[in-house]
Amino acid sequence: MGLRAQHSNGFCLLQVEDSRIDAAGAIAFKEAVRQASEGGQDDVLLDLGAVDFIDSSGLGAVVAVMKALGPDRRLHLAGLRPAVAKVFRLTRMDSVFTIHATVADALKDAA
Amino acid sequence: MGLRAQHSNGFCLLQVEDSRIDAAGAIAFKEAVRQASEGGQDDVLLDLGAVDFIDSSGLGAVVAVMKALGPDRRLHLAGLRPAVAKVFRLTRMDSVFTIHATVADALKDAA
Amino acid sequence: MGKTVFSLSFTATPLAVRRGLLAFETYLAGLPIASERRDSICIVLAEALNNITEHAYPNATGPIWLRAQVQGHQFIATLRDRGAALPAGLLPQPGPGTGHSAPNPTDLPEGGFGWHLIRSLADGLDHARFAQWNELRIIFRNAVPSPPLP
Amino acid sequence: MGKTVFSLSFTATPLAVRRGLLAFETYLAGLPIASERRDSICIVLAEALNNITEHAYPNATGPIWLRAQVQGHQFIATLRDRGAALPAGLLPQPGPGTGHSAPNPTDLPEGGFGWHLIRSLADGLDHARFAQWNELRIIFRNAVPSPPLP
Ligand SMILES: Nc1ncnc2c1ncn2[C@@H]1O[C@H](COP(=O)(O)OP(=O)(O)O)[C@@H](O)[C@H]1O
Ligand SMILES: Nc1ncnc2c1ncn2[C@@H]1O[C@H](COP(=O)(O)OP(=O)(O)O)[C@@H](O)[C@H]1O
Repeated sequence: MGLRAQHSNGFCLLQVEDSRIDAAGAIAFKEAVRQASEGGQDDVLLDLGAVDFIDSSGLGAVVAVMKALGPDRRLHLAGLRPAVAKVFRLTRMDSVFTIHATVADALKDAA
Repeated sequence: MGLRAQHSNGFCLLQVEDSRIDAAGAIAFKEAVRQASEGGQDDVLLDLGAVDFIDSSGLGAVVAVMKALGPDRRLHLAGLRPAVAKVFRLTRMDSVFTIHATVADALKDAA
Repeated sequence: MGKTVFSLSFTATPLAVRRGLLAFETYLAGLPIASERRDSICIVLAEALNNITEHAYPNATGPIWLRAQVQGHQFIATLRDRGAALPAGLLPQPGPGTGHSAPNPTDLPEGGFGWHLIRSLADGLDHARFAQWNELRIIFRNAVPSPPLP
Repeated sequence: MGKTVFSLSFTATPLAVRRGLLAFETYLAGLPIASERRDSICIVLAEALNNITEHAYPNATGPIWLRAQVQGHQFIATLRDRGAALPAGLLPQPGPGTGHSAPNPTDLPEGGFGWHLIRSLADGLDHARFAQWNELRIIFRNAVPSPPLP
């Protein structure tokens, strides 16, 4: 699971480098995010701009990641491509996350 | 057929923007190259860096392009990816064209 | 166009499902189906294949056979497996409001969305059990515009 | 892995061949075959499919059926069409030096390379005619390393 981490504007910005978050990769995804965000205090901003497909296992992994961050750190999502946005919308999980159109928007909102 | 044309170092540089030159696209390829190179005097440098597959119809189209340029303009090729290089090698057509590893090499050789 | 039939059989593992879906998506991209609709088809097939891997073959693995084709304006996918029979009641006609309901987002569920997505996006579902095989037929209506592109 | 079977049937047109090859390549990319070898397999299949489109169905079109699978260390592709019978003598055993020879590069040939590429890159070729169908089996030996990846 490719994940590029960087700190910016009070966010721990995690850019997913794989094109799919699916049943075959969900566990590795959770583990990679856990390692990359561990110890910090910043909200996490997950850049999904490179992800063109997510299934319900991937969605479950994103939820698990949010829970693992605990009550004091929020999980923001940005860059949802059409098929990914559709899965969040149909499961109404788009109401649970803070979703930004792009990473730039998220950073601007936070500034 | 996507083809981006540009003049540089005495070359008419044509960058193929499709990933395949195959039986379904060979005629459009010939026509696009003809239009882009027509009227000029410069040698033509065909950048195949974006092409990951060529079949024998595509190879035939490249030969046709060379013939259409006439005796005074040469056809140079650059950026052959592995599957494309293999087709030129197995048919020994790599002996017929001036093949450069990269476009930069071709321009440097000409300078 | 209407005569194109895709079929793939493979062993039910998450990685083989991913690879199978990638080949399927490449096939689908060549059909005259709107990209928004292609996304829906891929989501449904992913969930149906994951269900087979997880629930039809809970302890071991086994074969999956996927077949897809255009039929008039419809796009039809057929999945077969030799695993546990699909529980009765899991398969009402698709559409909102039927079948067991989707998990509540505020409970922060980590699973249970599979059939909800299938029912939301497919236009028709048919299950049959022949001998030791499940066969699930998934129908997407009006997926292919008229007249079909050449 | 060894149980993965890919199959696609479509109408013999250059565009359908391209789309079929794209789906096939995505399937192939999921198999444990070296990329250099995958290229060879794709080149051979492209030429064999183009030959069917151009020569087996010269005036009309018709169905093509492509099937591929791993068998032990071998990768085997089978092509069927309902077109003109393959001319005798076109199909010696593959390898350099057999069959009709490749065009001479200095003649600047624009065609005629198809069978040369097939013979150069395939390890075995088998043709049969059943009823009105051609069946061409193309064998790539030692394509899959031992032991196969999971
Ligand atoms: N193909 C199947 N074979 C047998 N049981 C199944 C199958 N698909 C789903 N089920 C059952 O239906 C339940 C709900 O499935 P689903 O909505 O996909 O959620 P989950 O995310 O748990 O897979 C599963 O927990 C399982 O018990
Ligand atoms: N599948 C086929 N059915 C019938 N005839 C064929 C077939 N494939 C090849 N041929 C014949 O063999 C000749 C050589 O084919 P090939 O080497 O592929 O060159 P070309 O580039 O002309 O297709 C063709 O011109 C054709 O007459």
